[in-house]
Amino acid sequence: MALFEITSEPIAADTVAGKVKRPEAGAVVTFSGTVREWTNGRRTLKLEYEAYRSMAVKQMERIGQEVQDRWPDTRTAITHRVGELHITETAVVIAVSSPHRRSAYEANEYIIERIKELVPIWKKEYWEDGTAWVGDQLETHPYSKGGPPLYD
Amino acid sequence: MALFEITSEPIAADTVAGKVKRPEAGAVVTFSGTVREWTNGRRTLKLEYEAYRSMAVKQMERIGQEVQDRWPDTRTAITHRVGELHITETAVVIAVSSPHRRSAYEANEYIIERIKELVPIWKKEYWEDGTAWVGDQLETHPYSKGGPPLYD
Amino acid sequence: MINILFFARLQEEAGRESLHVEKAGYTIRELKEWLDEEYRLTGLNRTMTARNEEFTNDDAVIADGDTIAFIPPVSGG
Amino acid sequence: MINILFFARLQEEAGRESLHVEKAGYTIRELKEWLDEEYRLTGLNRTMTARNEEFTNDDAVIADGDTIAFIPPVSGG
Repeated sequence: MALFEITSEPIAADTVAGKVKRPEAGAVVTFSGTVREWTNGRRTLKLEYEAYRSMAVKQMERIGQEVQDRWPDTRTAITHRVGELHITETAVVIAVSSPHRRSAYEANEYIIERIKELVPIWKKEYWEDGTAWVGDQLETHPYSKGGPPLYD
Repeated sequence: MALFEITSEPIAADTVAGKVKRPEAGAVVTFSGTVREWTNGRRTLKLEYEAYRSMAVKQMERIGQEVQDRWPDTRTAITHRVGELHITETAVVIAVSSPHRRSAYEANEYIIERIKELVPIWKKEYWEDGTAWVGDQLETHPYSKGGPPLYD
Repeated sequence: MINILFFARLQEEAGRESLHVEKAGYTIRELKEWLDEEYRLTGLNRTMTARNEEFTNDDAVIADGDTIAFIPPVSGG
Repeated sequence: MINILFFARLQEEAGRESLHVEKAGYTIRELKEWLDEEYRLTGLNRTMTARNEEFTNDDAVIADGDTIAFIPPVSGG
């Protein structure tokens, strides 16, 4: 049972949450990122996610380690989907369990922020009026304005 | 499909989350409260939840309305289980969807706080060395130190 | 007639889930005092009260047909 | 020999997923300059680089057998 996974199959949040359940935990917080139809008045028809799979898993494991260091009583699982996704389908599920709920909420929100900085996964938007790789345009968030930290 | 429910059956978080999914929402945050084995060094064998069912549903609807007022772009569903529950079983699931994730996290955490203040559900602990209705002892949290607001 | 509901520890103490009594016109405070004398229920002063499924306070006056529920500190979630 | 990987828009621009070239000893910066000239890849300056699946920087020197991946701004989640 891998805690950090890239898959091309639909994700069930309960499956990911099941990986972190344990007798010591009284709280499980799950985040599901789903495909939204409207963004800034523009309609999305579908998305395509591409990953550098082996590195993406490594980076998710790194994030898991960061979370372990900051919230030692948590347990984390992440599954990210790749391939073609339609409106309301789930792209990512993050599950965090902890004895008391506060750290599960905090760690969960930290993880989604870090995924968006660190994990080599790309989203191509198919709008009604065109396509684009998200994030890969000067007007959005080039790395110069705060990208992932550099590791030597 | 009731958004606010009391049930005596096991709860699947995905079922509750499914009630709030919609094309406008890009985020679904789910909280599952599960039965923890150890609390302050004391071992729980099982729990028993009892509810004033009709009022509990009304109070959950009230909380849903509060959330709607504070985070208008969210949608909320809550299911609480009653009866006998064993370690790692799920007592409550709160699901909140929103276009952007921040309000889903915030609203979700607000809801669990409010449930613990307002919703007439009681938990009886069966420890190795005795039983007690939780919260119903002077040393825990009598209402004089901050209970639910009064409504006339 | 009014309908009184007991839950959790109070239900165990009272040995019953409900009670039908002729107490319309009482305030919640007066009803609590009467229950304390009649049934020796402890800790009613730490107990919230709901009238017809909405929280109310000790000064509220009970009408005929009301359902009064005593709500010990809740512990759901 | 080193192995170069392209993703997302860069993969579309390069028209290929990977490239095997004799560039051991180059820095990442020199490799980017060479790719810019040879393949007209735009925006390499806005692209992160990973060496053997760990983020690295432009001064890093590439060793024989390394896998170098160009990582456009990510957008998972």
